[in-house]
Amino acid sequence: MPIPTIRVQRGTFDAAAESAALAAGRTDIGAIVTFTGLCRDEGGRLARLDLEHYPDMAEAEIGRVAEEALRRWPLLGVTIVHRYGPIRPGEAIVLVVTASSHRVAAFEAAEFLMDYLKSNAPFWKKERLVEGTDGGWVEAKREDQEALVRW
Amino acid sequence: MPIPTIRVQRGTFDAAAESAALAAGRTDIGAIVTFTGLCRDEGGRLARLDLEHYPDMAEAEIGRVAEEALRRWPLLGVTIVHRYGPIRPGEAIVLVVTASSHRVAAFEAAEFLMDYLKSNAPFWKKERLVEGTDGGWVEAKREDQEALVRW
Amino acid sequence: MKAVYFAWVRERIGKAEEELDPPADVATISDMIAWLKTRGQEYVYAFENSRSIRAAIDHAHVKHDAPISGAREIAFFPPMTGG
Amino acid sequence: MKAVYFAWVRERIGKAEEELDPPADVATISDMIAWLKTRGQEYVYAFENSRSIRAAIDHAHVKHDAPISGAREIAFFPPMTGG
Repeated sequence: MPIPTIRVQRGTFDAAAESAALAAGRTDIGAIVTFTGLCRDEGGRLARLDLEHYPDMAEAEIGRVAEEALRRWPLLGVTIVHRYGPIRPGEAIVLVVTASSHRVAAFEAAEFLMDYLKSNAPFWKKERLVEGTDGGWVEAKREDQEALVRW
Repeated sequence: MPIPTIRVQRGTFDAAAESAALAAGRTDIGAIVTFTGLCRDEGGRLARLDLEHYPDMAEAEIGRVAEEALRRWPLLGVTIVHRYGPIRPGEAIVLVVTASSHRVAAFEAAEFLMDYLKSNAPFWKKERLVEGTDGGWVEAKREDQEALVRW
Repeated sequence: MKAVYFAWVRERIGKAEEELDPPADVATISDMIAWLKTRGQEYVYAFENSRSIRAAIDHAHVKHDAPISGAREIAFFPPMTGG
Repeated sequence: MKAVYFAWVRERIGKAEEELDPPADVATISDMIAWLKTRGQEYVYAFENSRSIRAAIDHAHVKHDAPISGAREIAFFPPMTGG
């Protein structure tokens, strides 16, 4: 089973470099799915998100979710990068890359990982509005919780 | 509705540049899904794939599939690149990029596009084996046909 | 009208395209396949399992019962394996 | 043991972490929340809707009926909104 690459970091990441690293020198991969989650400006309302996280738990929990994906699908590689700290509209927050010999496994595993990260990775988003005020904590969505039932 | 970017080309493509172009300067995109389909060496057996295509139809048909995805999901962008000609193991064959404000639409549309391209885009793969012989035409898989029923 | 062939249909027929002038009673893709099979062993071979043959008229997929009247280009090919 | 708080749980309690020594009859996460609420209005406020509070023991998610015996670090936080 491949060893997942997991990083929790403040700075930006290079989605292309991460996905290239997963495939470099290999000729057994048939499908790579890359998911990038970005900060939206919510119609111009949002100046930035401040992502709080639980440092000691974040990598461990993402690792558990990745291991579960590796158990369920025949993956040839998994990379997950999650940022914390201030993130501005247009910037990436999270990256999930899955590689497999066939497309169905790569797609399903990427969706599974995102669904689980949404509800299990210890990160919390606070909105900072363009008028300089605190927009409050983003509330967890019921639909994100419900998305887990399909797995 | 965004105008899909569609290209049918002989040369390689830069998945990262395509996905960056889709998101450049935007702050309304929340999710980008990138699917790259690659040529496998089939356990060392395959020297290359030769992709034959129907030039006059390929872009038109891919365009129809993209328009259908744009009708079904609230996408903010779609890019599809499909190569033809000789393709060696490790090289990319096809790229699908979908952007949306939310992840479910981006994931579903990318899967829909790949399922439909597999069965509708006029491309045919011939295997060339490492021992220098013709490995014959790749047969369409029943599971690829069956994948369409979910849409 | 022009007929174009791809992949093993092209290989079996031995040509990539040709100009054809089918008789007036050739009304559908099915009729066209039946008529082509009267033109020689290479066509019989190419269309031996005609249910697996896909067709397009003027660059759009059609079923075998599609009328060919007015078609400028009819394509015959095996199930696609792109993506 | 160490207690750590995140997001609005942290804001309401007014601190990110503290050392705690709960009495022996505090056996589960639920007990721990009930005991914390006796420590002041800030805890009552943080845990006012205790069903929505998530907990972790030593960096792994647990339910409210999980025993806390042997725990080195207990975390309390709202439903996560990462990804």
